[in-house]
Amino acid sequence: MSFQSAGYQLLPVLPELVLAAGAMVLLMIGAFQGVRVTGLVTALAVVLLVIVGVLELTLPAGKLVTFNGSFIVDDFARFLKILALIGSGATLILSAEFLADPSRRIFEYSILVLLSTLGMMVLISAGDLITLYLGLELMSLALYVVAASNRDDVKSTEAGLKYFVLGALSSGMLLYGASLIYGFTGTVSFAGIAAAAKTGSIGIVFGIVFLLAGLCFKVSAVPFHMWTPDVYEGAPTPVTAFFASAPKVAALAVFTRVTLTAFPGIIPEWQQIVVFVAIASMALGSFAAIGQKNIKRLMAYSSIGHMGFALVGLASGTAEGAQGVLVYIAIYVAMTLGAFTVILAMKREGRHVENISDFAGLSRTNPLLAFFFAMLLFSLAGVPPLAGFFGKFYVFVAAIQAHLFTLAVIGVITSVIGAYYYLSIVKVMYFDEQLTRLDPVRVELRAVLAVAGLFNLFFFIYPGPLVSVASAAAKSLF
Amino acid sequence: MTVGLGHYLAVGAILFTLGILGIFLNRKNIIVILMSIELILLAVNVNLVAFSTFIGDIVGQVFALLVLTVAAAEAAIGLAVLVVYFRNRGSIAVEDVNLMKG
Amino acid sequence: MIQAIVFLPLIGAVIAGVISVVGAHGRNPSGDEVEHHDDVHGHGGAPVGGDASVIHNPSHEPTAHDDHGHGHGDHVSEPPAVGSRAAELITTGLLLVSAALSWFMLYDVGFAHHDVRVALFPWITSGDLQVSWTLRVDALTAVMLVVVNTVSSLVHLYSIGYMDEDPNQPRFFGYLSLFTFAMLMLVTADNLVQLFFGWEGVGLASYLLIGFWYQRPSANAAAIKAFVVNRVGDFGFALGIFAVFMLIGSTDFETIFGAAPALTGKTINLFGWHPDALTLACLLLFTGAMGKSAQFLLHTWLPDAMEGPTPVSALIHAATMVTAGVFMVARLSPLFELAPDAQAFVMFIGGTTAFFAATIGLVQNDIKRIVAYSTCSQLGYMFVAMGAGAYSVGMFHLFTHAFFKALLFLGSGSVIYAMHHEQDIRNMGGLKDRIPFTYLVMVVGTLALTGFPLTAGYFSKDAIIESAFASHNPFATYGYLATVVAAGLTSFYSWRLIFKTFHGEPHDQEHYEAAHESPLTMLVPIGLLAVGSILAGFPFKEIFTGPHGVEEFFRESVKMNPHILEDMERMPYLLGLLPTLMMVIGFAVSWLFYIRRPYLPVELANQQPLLYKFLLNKWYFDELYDVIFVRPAKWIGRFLWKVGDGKIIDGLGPDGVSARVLDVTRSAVKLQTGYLYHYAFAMLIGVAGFITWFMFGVGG
Amino acid sequence: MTTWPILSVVTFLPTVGALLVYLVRGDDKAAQRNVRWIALWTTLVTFAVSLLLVARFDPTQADFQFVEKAPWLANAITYHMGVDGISLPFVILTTALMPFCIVASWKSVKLRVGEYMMAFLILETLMVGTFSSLDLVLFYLFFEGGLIPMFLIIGIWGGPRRVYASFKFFLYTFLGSVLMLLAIMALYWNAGTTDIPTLMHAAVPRSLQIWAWLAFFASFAVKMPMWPVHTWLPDAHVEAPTAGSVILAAILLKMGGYGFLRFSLPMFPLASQYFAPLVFSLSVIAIIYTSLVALMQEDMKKLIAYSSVAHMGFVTMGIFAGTTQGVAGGVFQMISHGIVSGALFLCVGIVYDRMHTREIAAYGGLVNRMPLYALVFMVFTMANVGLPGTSGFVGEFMTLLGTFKVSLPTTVFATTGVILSAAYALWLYRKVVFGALVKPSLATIKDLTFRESLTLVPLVALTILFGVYPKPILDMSATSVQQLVNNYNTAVTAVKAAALTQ
Amino acid sequence: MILPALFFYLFAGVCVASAVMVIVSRNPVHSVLFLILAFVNASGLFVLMGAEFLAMILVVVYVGAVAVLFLFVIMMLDVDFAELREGFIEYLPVGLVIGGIFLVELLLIGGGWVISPNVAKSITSAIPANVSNTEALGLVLYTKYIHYFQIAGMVLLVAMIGAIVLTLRHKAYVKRQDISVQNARTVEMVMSVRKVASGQGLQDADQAEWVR
Repeated sequence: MSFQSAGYQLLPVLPELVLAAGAMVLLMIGAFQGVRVTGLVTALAVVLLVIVGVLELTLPAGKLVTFNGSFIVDDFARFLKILALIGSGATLILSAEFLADPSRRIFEYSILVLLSTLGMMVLISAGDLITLYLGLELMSLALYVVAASNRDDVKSTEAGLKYFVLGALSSGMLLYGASLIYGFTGTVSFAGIAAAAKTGSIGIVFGIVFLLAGLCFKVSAVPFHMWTPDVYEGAPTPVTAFFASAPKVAALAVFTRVTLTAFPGIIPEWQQIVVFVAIASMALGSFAAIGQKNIKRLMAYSSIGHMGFALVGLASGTAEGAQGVLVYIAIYVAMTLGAFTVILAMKREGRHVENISDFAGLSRTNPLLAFFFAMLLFSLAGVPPLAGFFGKFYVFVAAIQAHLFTLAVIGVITSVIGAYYYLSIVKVMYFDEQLTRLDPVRVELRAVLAVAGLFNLFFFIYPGPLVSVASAAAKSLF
Repeated sequence: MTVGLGHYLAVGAILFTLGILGIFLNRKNIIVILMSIELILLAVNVNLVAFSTFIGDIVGQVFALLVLTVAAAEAAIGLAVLVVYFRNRGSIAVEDVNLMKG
Repeated sequence: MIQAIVFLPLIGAVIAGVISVVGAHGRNPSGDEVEHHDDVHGHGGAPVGGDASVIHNPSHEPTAHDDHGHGHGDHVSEPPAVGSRAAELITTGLLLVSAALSWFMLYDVGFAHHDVRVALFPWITSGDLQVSWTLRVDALTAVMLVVVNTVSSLVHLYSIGYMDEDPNQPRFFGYLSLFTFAMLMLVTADNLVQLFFGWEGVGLASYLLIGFWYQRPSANAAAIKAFVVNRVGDFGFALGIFAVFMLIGSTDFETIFGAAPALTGKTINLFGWHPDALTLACLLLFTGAMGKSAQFLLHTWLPDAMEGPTPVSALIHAATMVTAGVFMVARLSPLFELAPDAQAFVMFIGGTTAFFAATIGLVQNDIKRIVAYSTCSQLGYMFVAMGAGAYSVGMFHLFTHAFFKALLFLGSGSVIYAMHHEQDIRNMGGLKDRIPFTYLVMVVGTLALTGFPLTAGYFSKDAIIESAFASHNPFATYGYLATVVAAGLTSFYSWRLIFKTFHGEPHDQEHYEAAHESPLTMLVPIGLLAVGSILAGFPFKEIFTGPHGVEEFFRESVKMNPHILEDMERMPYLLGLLPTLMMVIGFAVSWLFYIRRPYLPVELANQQPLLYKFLLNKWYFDELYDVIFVRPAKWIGRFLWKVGDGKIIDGLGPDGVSARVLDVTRSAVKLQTGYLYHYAFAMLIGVAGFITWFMFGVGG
Repeated sequence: MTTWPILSVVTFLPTVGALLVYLVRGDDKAAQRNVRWIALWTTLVTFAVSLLLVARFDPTQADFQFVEKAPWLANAITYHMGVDGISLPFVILTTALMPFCIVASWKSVKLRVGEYMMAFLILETLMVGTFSSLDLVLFYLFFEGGLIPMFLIIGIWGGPRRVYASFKFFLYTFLGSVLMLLAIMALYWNAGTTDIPTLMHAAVPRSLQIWAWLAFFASFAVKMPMWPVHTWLPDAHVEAPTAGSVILAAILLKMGGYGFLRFSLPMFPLASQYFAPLVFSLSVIAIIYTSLVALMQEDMKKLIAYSSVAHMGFVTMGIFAGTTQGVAGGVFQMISHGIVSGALFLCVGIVYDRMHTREIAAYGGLVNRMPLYALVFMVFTMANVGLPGTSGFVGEFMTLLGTFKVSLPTTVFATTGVILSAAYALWLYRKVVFGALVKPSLATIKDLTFRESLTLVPLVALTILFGVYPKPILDMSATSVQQLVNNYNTAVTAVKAAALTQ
Repeated sequence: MILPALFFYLFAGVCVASAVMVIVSRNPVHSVLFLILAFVNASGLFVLMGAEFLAMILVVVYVGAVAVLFLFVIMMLDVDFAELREGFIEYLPVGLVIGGIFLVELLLIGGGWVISPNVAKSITSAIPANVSNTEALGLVLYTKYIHYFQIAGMVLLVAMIGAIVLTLRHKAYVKRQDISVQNARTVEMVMSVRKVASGQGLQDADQAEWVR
């Protein structure tokens, strides 16, 4: 199949092309048909994401490279792209209710999610700094907008504003780092950088610091996490669910790819940064979450903590570590989507409730929902035999193998502290007196919750596929 | 006194630092923060172009070009968000952007 | 046959227990009928419910019981339990069979030399630890079998009369038989662990029987005290078993005795101190004996144990259980013979106890307590003999003592029964006319106890004093003097009891008038014991104290000091008369004090208030233990609970950590100010920190 | 030998029961009854199947039996199940006690019966799995998984301070376990496998042994619990519902001891030997300290909880003595304590159901109205005291005997426990059961129901049976214990010999 | 030789000075104007470095579009300029310290830069000789780096959509022409004939569609 442009194979970017074209088609549909078709556009967007996912999986196996090495499709990219697509697709499904509200019938929402997903896919496949930057911006700009998409809500717009300002600052830093790396290695491609950066010259190290600062912002690792709680709280809940899932996948993917493929020669240098932010994230995520009353804010701290755990795997700098990161992020996405589904399902007399105290007695009023949520929370806490445990297991195994004992010990201790706040929610649901009943849960939420919940519950029975795929994906980086 | 790369990098560094200072010395107006970010991006561009010229590699300039493009887009989005925020809050004072905390 | 002897009481105990439980459960409503929807089991429902409604009157109401309640307060007024008669007859009958068999056994083993070893089934098997349930009967055991079963069957018989108005007779008889079974397991033990089983089993039975009247706080306290103090002894006993096992690798007596001679000179490292292994083991084992036999320092439980019904005191706290320690030392004589230091200690404790308990006995007023201290003192005698290496002599005294002390207790019980549970001798007096038979047997018992010539006690007690004199123990003289003095004291307090109870003027006219002789079921056992108190001495003198008789009778079952019996006979004649003299002096003084010049003791007490108080308060041992053990234990317990667990462990541990976590949480949350520039600031500080870190090369 | 995965069936049968319970709709009386019966039958059938294990178990073999192996996480981490003489008694103990727990909760649990039974059934799966898994990760899965149902049991059906107690329980044990998880990972990294039988024969370097031992110790010591990490236990016990306390005392605590036997001793013999003095000290402190504390308790359950700590002190002491009697005694003591303490908590539960208080001072003179109860309680009190003839004696005696050879001072101090245990146990008995019945609130208290008798009488029988004839358990574990002790001694002496030749 | 240097210092100096003014100006409008000045001078620097095309783009895009956009927004939002300086001093020391650290360290690495042999090797697209800067860029931008161009296009699309989504609002009181609605209008939709009983009026008047 000859499918070329400017001398480049276009086959590897076929899914992205389809996604971009599809997004524009949907944009046209929306633009001409107006807000009436919001539901249709959303549904088509989900279909589009499924098509893209299928396309991604039907691409020829092995490592596909195009655009002179700046776009890479390997097992790693495939794994994470599928994950990001799942996250985006689930988000769109979860958003259906949000978009059904007459005051918020904005079909562009789906388009923006699609374009953001496109950015993620570019980001995941990025093989050089420019692609990285462009993918990142494509993703982020859409996110800034969707964060503020509840434009009549002061919290939502404040969230968008904060996210934007800090995001812009972080991309400024990332760019500054990229410029330094470019200057000191003479190239922007990861392979070239890896060849040039055999030793940690101070310029490159500074470049890495700035670059990683930008990436840390996207994965909301401490101390670049400050936006997370506010944005999670302020943004509409489906958007928060989106923030917590797909962009994290993409950011972590590019984090992993950059560190492991562009700087394999200077692992000790960036390892220190990763170790520090991992520890800080785990600790802050655990500690600060305890004080929260708003469930979305709590989930923000929770995701900060979880990114810390994922970075533990990365800190080891090995294939096992990368595998750990992949397993972790996959399980994390499932857990987070499940948890946010529950949060979305928390409606009382048509109004969403967000305080943890609103969960009181959930186990009586809606036992199944409570059960799934409790299970997801235990999973987030990393209690076996739920899926969350396996995520932690793999990253810590990698850390132990890389002799990062201190990191591992601190990690497990913070996970215990973190367990406290998850337990607190379980406590509210199961031990406290019940409040009034909840509204019935919408069918699409039930579906997402069932998938995420059952995945968490039964992952331990047959973890083989995910683990082996993650293993293959991790190996493709080395 | 030849002007070498170092000089340009110094200009970049100073601009970058000023951009950073602008972000948190500013108390009252978010627009100035946006401008500070533009300064940071400018610093990046100075760096990129300087490196590009001195290494003799065109990629740096391509990069800078793209940064310019994206920065424009970013500015557009940023100002849009700002306008929406102003409509809700009636203020763009930095100090007022603290509805959510803790 | 031995199985029959040992297990018949158990069968009796189980039957009586079942009767007791079924009866008691039947009288008390089961929870079943309150559960209205108990569709699970068809059981219960209507009949029990009906029953409950009948007995729904507040049966807990403390009404003074005519017989047992007097002076002791609240006693449940209930009719005798259903099946009381059956329980009495079954247990007593089985015991009588057992007793008869054990006399036959004595003959068979002691004189026909048919030692028995019956392995029943394995118990604890682990590695080289092989313990099995085995019944072993040799001469030593046979003697004990006779003592235990005879006294026990008589006490059973006696109790039929004594306890006839108690509502809980089946339970009582169950306990008695259970005790007998445990005691029989103890004496037939073939290894230390089984011995320990019996040892603790009798402890349990003793605990249950002392606390038989569970409504009385004092009875409960006494029961617990008995058990716990015994446990102190068991602590040593258990360690002794461990030590023996470590040294020899077995707990079987045969193996131990076979291997013991090889162990002389071995040492054990104990906290850096290297005592002789055998001595240490013997001392530890002896600690157990001290507890069980209420020897000096661990004696405090015995007087309190008088809270139990009097037949119990007779059986357990006079004739059988308390002699278990003596039996144990005799059983382990092959070990003790190899540990002269331990023997010295045994004699020292024995002598001390003999003297010390006698001094307290002088001034007590509770009839049973006097007898109890007397028991304590007599046990001291036995240990003196053990320490001297004259094990058979000690056993002899054990044998005779069982008769006359049981007699004294049962006689006291008869007095108490007659006086409607009045136990204070100051409230008695002149009873000899009202209850002449009891008076008669009590005098017989007293004669035997004080060692009046030709009574049973005379032979055994004098033999002990002689053995103490004759032994080469470092404490031989001490033992001799203590026992001689104690003989005088014994005579004094024994006669004091008789005089104050049976002679003089009645002090409580009402009770005096009502006093009546006990029923036949009580008098027959007392009579039999009185006969025993006289006859148990002379016929058995040879086999217990004669060098050849002992050799012939005991054979391997005890390992005697080879020369002690011969040396005893070479004792100076006059010194041999000394105990008898002391007995006479004691009698004379007692007569003077309580018949001739009744004001003298009061004056004496007034002249020597300190001494009197000291003796009356039992040398202040209870107070001392309270101060040095009980209170500190409670205080430490509370301290460790409130401060140790509460403040320190929880305070520094979980609670403290969680409080610190919350502190951190608060500050972490405070960092999240909501201000954009602070957020940016954090990011910039982060980056600045990193680059500075690398700049100064710290990060490599 | 076995044609069907009997061990997995035993493990997962309760889960099937839990699913059946879940299928019962509604919360009315009929549904609750169905739920109870389903739960009871599930546990009974599980117990029956587990008896097949006993029947087919070959006690002469030291190796693992009924082994099942299937690929699972990775090549090195497999689904590997099996039992040997050390674990089988615990499996049986678990399956045997569960029906009692169900029956004990028959009436006392009226709220959320279905969830309650599900929690218990799932807990049973996890407990059986813990004792029969032969892979470290699998073990950890079951070991930790048990926290969730127990947390819910304490928290939902517990007493007034249940939140505090459940959190303390969960976080305390969780903290201990995650450290063990790290050690598991280190072992995995060292040996490339988490297969327990393989690891038991793999030589672990001494330095790793030390650290891994400490990490495992952190977990098991908390679970056990050993002094000074025992404070969660009294709280958890006091707040848990009766059956929860039973399970907690009877089985969950045993996981710690089982862990020592299964991991610490065989895998880290050198470290075990190195740390034995530490364990001895902690055990002795536990025995004396908690006994003294028990002496002063005002809450029945708390007293028994503290006594559990003391009794577990004997277990740890015996295990780390590393002698045949010590280890076998430790196993036996755990089984015995499982029966006895479980029964004691049942006893407390019985009066709690009637009076809704566990304060010792609120009782007194129960024997007047509850003679059968008094008898049963007496048997268990005596077993708790360690009276010969009850199962409590055998374990205590063997552990002390086994330790005497190794550390005399330890034994001396530990033996004082027999005095103190008598003091607190009898004091409790006296305050609750003996005395005159003067409290008006107790005037109408009822004796045991048929159902309650049904739960207690078999336990009485077992207590006495195992006291008089402990051979079934001792024989079951003897070969495995012997092998364990031999391997331990070989490893220790080999190092000593090596040290001498240097 | 001296002339480029002089120009460098001129441009750089003005650029930095106006950048300072951007952040310290009391009036945001002034800030924007200084920003424009900074950009113009930066483009001068670009010219000095030989990047003429970028210099032009900078002026066109930034000065012509972005800065004007800023200006518009400032005017539109009509903020109160009076209190601008408050709080400035408060954080100045900390800010200066952090800024100083950045500056010093960034300057240090700038000074430490040398063209290492590695760098020369890794160059992917050398600047072709004999070709103007604009042409050189044009040669690669639409061929070799076409994908950057495309992705940048998507970014701009997102910016467009985003700005519209956020700011475009259909206010209810503003009458709009909707041609399709107009075309679809039928008589039935707008007219209904009722029989009104005398004395009762139109009772369902407030339910009628046209009232709203």
